[in-house]
Formats: sequence, structure tokens, C-alpha cells
Amino acid sequence: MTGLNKVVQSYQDAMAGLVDGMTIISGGFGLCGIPENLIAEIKRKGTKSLTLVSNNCGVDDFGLGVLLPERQIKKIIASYVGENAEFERQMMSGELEVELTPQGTLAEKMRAGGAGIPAFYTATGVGTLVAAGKTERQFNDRDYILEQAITGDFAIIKAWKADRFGNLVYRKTARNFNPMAATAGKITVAEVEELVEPGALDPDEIHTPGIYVNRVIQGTFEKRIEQRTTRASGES
Amino acid sequence: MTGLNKVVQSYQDAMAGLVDGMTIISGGFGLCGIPENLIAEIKRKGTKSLTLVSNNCGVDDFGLGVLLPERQIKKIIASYVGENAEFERQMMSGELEVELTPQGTLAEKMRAGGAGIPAFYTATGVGTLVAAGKTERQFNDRDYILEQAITGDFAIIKAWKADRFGNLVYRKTARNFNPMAATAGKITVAEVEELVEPGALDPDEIHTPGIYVNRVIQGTFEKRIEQRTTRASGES
Amino acid sequence: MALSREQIAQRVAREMRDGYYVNLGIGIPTLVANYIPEDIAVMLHSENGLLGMGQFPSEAELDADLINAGKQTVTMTTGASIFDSAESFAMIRGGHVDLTVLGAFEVDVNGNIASYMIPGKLIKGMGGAMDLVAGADNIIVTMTHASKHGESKLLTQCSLPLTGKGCIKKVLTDLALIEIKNGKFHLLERAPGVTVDEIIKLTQGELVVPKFVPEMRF
Amino acid sequence: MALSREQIAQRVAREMRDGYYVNLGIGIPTLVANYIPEDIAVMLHSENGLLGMGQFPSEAELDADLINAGKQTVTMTTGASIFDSAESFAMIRGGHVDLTVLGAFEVDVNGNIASYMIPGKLIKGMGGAMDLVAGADNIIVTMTHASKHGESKLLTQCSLPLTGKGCIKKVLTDLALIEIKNGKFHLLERAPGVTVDEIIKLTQGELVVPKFVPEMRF
Repeated sequence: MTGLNKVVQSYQDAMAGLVDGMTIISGGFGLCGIPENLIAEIKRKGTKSLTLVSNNCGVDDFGLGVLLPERQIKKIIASYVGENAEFERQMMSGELEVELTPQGTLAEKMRAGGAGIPAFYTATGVGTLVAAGKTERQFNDRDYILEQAITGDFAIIKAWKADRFGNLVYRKTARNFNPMAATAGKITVAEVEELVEPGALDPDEIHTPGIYVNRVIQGTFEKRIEQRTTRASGES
Repeated sequence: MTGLNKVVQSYQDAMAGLVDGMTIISGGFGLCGIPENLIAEIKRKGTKSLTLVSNNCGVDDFGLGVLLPERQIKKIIASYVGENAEFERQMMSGELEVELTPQGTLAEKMRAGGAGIPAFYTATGVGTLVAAGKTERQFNDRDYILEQAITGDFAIIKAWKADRFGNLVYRKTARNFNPMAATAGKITVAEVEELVEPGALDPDEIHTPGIYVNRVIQGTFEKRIEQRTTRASGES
Repeated sequence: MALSREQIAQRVAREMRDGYYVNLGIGIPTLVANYIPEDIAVMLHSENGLLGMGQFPSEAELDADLINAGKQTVTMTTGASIFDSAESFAMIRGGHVDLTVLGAFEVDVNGNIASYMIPGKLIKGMGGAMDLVAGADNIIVTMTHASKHGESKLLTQCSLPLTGKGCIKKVLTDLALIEIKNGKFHLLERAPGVTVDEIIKLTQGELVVPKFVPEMRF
Repeated sequence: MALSREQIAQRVAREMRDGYYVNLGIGIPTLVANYIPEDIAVMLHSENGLLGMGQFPSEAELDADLINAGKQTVTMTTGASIFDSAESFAMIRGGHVDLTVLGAFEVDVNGNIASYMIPGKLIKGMGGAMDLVAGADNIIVTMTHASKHGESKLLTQCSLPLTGKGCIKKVLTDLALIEIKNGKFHLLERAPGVTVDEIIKLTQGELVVPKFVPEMRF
């Protein structure tokens, strides 16, 4: 009677089954709401030839950027990759394949992947490099391009709280891409700050229902800040 | 500085601007989570030739069904309409045009309408009457049909609580189609059980952000139950 | 003896596995909830936006805001979640539901199903049925094997408007459990006391009968 | 005198109306938040999933889980809401944001905009910019009128890869406020002390100049 209990005890178990050449979808925006320890485990495992789908690729020494030095990433699908020197080097030298995708299109591709929608039309990217090779069609006299869904062998996400059924809630803007990524993985692994008892999360307030989540692990997080901007105290 | 204050004081104001021939998208599933009083106001106004988009059409004397006797509805787009004798009569006699749409496709059409996606592919309805006249295409060796988005001149929805910015939360399965309907109206009107002060709703727990909502009105609700099923107390 | 509604529900319940997310349609499928084996945990999905559907409420628990897809008042189990209709059908259409049980008027040897419309007679709409049959891999159709007049509902080709094309692989009738593959029906089990000949007689589509057809036990 | 960054922000802020939902891009557009007129209420949208973006936090308020699209730590205003990236871009792509302010490298007379890529030199990605320009009706582009070397950024045809096609109707540079329609630039206002001739000289695309061009006041 443990079938609905998604909790695993080690990061090895959390990423069990990940092998070379797989596609991983990751939640997170910049360094906010990223599955820090799942990424660290992928680095530790040394899995290679990965295709990564993520809005960003971290920085040189944190986030998905840590997978770059050992060349674990073959291809990345992302909207913004500009915070990372090693990334730029690998991209410019052609060692790393980069598929730049508009942020909204990327979010929608993940959602579509999880929702069984193989493709959708969008105005984003019409008349740009993004439209190259894509079906174009008019609706109500406006041009749109057809974008296809993305799914992954794994989805790795970060949430705030989970129960053992895999029900998740996120905190503030650490939500970002995590809910869509959660729906789009064949195996979805969530790492969380806090494990709570079933029933502790209000059913009306669950962001990701457990049906999308295969494994849950509780971790501790550095939560590094990329742009620390503050105002002087008292200033308004 | 009242631009973000969406609260209106009367149902007349709530539905101001509705004229003959418009398209209205309504939230609700059966009689659960329906905008009872906004529907009553449409009946009172006597607006005609309406196109209604709603999962169901209520029952003979409650919900959207009350718009049938005076023939206010020209066409309905719905997934299930089987609880209503007058509805059946008008449909069979050809007085009422009915576009039966699978429930998931209907929900997705509303979401797409609100999200600027003019069309999407789905496997639902392939090889059925629903596919008639629609573009078909294969992705990964499977057949899909192209479904187009729906938007409305008005969207009428029911929520549990709102603040004056139009931020909404729903209660239990009264959520259903309301969040998608909210995004798809040129003018979206929400009627709610309770108005709360801004800040009273946790930003992490808001279901419909106020950006989608143009008018909010507080009402009282009958909340009729369609199938009252109970177990004997003590039975488990 | 043909299976009773309760026995159909009981037999379907044996198809459940620990950890399944299950969508039960209206009618007989709803009864399946009463026969879930005690040693497994499953979560019931109701397509109006509820995962973790519980039993009917007591009078005290009755809540107009908490219904199932059949519009019946229900309760929630511990660990339930609520979501909107688009999310609910994302679960269905995205293949996240492990088992779907629904009724039908007819199925045929190509896995087609007709379940929502009798032209000129019954036009209530497909509700979520077209999404369910298109989205799920693992579907069990429950129905009577034949009409009251002895007309088979397992056909060479469905005569009514389809709910879905080529999507049904398993049918449980009051007489038999049948698999659909390679354009044929395959007899897997028979109801207690029902003979293979009776089943053959009431199956219009081609039926493959193995040498030994086990009898269901209850 | 060319407008300062602050003056550009000030002038943009005057385009705001009571009740607007506004998305401010990175750089100069971010400064606009400081000049919102006090007699109107607007709500700032940040595309990483926040409506109701507030000022930078005090040290005590600093929260790694609360950032804006520029990855800067921020706060929330009263009545703010949080949502996922798909929902955030549904707001943008569905046309729910009333005003979008963003920077650019080039714009042209057909309303094309290039803002995200300099081939062989700057390839950081488009982020949300392509969605913003495709989704919004009401966009103000802020940029310098010309490069440091005096090369115009208001062109007959953009030379860099486009961010969006035919979607820009208003440009505020350090020299002028310009409308784009019918395949031409139209001079609406000039910066204090900047002559029409200076603007003409630094505008490569066809510029329509009315008899009277009002000077901006600060």
C-alpha cells in the first residue's frame, strides 16, 4: 500500500534511471526555484550527452552551469543563457548545441507536453529566426507559427512543501517554470524544503497535484541570489 | 486612483454593455460554481440572440436554463446538455443551434482564447463527428485535429472570495471552468460570496489574478444541488 | 449467470494496481469505488476537477461546492487536490491517469467505441468521454454484452456515432472479459456459469476463443 | 540636450493610465517605476510570474524566492499575485497587459524591432522579449536615437535579427518621441533644446515632421 507514497530517501534514488542521452526538463528561473541538489546529483553521476530544457542555464558555478565543465550537456533549449562564460565558450565553439526559444513559447511547450497537446499556434516569433522551418498559418488575418510540445525523460523541479502523495506548493516567484516542468516528465522528481503530512496542504491551494509527481525528496538549499538589490533601510 | 478597483454595486452595472448578439462565456459545471445572479440579470435584461459557451446549460428553472423560455439563446457551445427538457425541445426543433464540444477541448479552447493561442492540436475527437471539417495532422505517428480558441464579449464567472483588484479564489469543485472563462472574456465579470481587503488573499494562493477581471460584484447564492447523494450517517 | 452490476464492478476493481490514479465514469464504473482491494492505495480522479474523490457525504458534510463529474455530492480523501477543468483534462489528455473505466453503447473489433449519442433519440453530449478515450492508454469499457432484444453490442463495426477511434483494448460485459487486438475480439474470461457458446452467439464481431476460457470467481 | 535615462523614464511614465497593468523591461524601463504619477494606480507585471511588483527590499526583507525578470530581488505590493510562467505569458500573449516598455538595438519604419542578438557578438537569448512584442498592443520602445558613432537606430529596415515583425508603434529615444505608422516614422515630440534638424539627421528611416513639434517639459 505504498504505491502513492512518492518519498525517496537519497538523491541517488531520486535520479535513478537517468542515463546518457536522455532529455531533462528543469524548473527554475535564473537561480530562483532551481532543483539545486538534483542538479548536483546529475553532476556527481556524470551522465553525458544530455538534452536540457530550462529557461536558463545557471551561472558558471551554480545551477545547471555546473554540468558544463565536464561537457555533460549536448544540447540546451532555453530562452536566456547570458550569465555564463563557459556556456558562451562552448556555444561559440559549437561544442554545445543551443536552441533559443522565446520564454512564453518555452513555458507553453512544456505545458503542452504535459497536457497531451502535440502542437499549438502562437504569434511569438513570427518573422524572426524562431519561425525558420515552422508551419505558418493565418487566423483572423494575423500570422502565427506552429510550435511543438516538449516532453522529457525526466523533469526535475523544486517546490516549497510536499506531502508524500507528491502534492506540491511553491513559494513566491520560485514557482516560475516548475509547475509546467512537473507535468512534462516521464519521471518527475521534486525536491522540496519541507515534507508535510497528507491533509496539511489545503486541497484548494495545491499548485501541482501529485498525479504529475513520481518522486519526492526533502533537501536543504543554498538559494543563491543572482542580483542582490536592496534599498537603504528606511528609504521607500 | 480607482482604476484598479473593480467592484461594482449593482447587477445592472455588472452586465452593462451586454447587447443582443454577443457571445458570453460562462463558468460552472452543472449547477456548481455558476454565476447565478449574473445569469438572472441577463434574463431580466432580456438580451437576445446570444451565443453561450458553457460546459452545461443548467436545468429547466435554474442556471443558464432560465434563458431558454424567452428564446434568448441563439447558439450554445457545450459538452453536455442532457438535463433540460426545454433545451431538448428547442434543439430538436432547430430553434437552438448546439455545437457539442468535448469537455477537455472546451476547457482548452477557453484557455487558449485567454492565452493568445489561436489554435491547438488534440487527439480528442479524431475519427468522430467532432473532427468534421477540421484540419488533421500527424505528430509522432498519431492523428490529431486542430481546434480553435474561443473568446467572448463577456465572461461571467463565480468565485468564492475577491479583493477589489479582482484577485479571485474559488472553493472546491466550484472552481471548474471559471478560471479559464475568466481569461477569455473581453469583459470579465466575477460574482463572489465574499469581498475581502487587498492583502487578505495570500499572493501564492490566488487562483485568478485580477488582470483578467474587469468587474466584481458581491452576491448571495442559492447554490442548488443537482444530485443530492448522501450516505447514512455512521455508514462509511 | 450474467454478472450483476456489482459483480462487474468487482471484476473491474481487480484491474487496479497499487498507486493507480483512476477515473471512473458515470453508472456502473462509479460502483467500482466500493470494491477497491484493501491492500492497495489508489486515488480517484473526477474530471470536473478533483483528485482524491471520497465517498458520498453524510448529511452534515453535504456541500454544494463539492461534486463529482456525475454532479453527485461527494467528499474528499486525505491528500486530495482541486484544480480547474483545463488542468483536469491535461491530466487525462496528457496520459497521466492510469486507468479509466467507462460505459458504452457499442464497441467494435477495431477498438472503436460509441457511447454518447443515438441520433434522433439521445443527444445529451459527450461530456468528457471523448477526452477520456483519446487520452488514456488503459481503458476498461463496461457494458451489457447484448441489448434486451439479444442484439450484440460487440460489433464488426460500430453503427452509432463514435466517441473514439481505435482506442479500446478491454471490455468487460455481463458475460465476458474481452481483449481487442489485431482487429479481433479475444475471449479472456467468462462469467460464472456462462458458456463459451452463449458468448459466441451474442458477439457479432469476430471472436477468438482459446482452448481454455477461465471462469470468473467472486 | 538629449534626455537622461531618468528623463526617458519620466516621459514614459506619462503614458500610464489609471488602472493599467504594465510590464517594464530590463534597464531604462525599470526606472519608469520611480515616476508613476501619484494620482493613478497601476500594477507592475514581471514575466517570471509576479503581478504587483514592488520596490527593492530592505536588507531585512531580502528573499531569494522573490525576484523580478531581471533576477533582481524585489518586494510585492498589497494585492499582488504569483503564478507560473505559462500563466504569466498567457497574460502577455493573450493581450491582457496594457502597456509594455522595453529597450531595443534598432527599430524600423515598418514597426520591426531588433533587440536580442548581435550575430557573432551578443547571443544571450530573447528571454521574454519576443512574447512581449508579439502579445502587446501598446508598446513603447526606449533606446538611444543613435549609436555613440552617430549611426541611427531608427532605420528603413532593421539590420539585426528581429525580435518581432510589425509590432512597434511608439519609440521614445533620448532625442524624440516617435510614432510609427503607414511605413513611416512620425515625429511627435522633441527633447528640450533638441532641434528638429538634429533629429532628422540622426533618423535614417523616412521621418514625417509636422509643422509644429512640441518640446517635452520636465
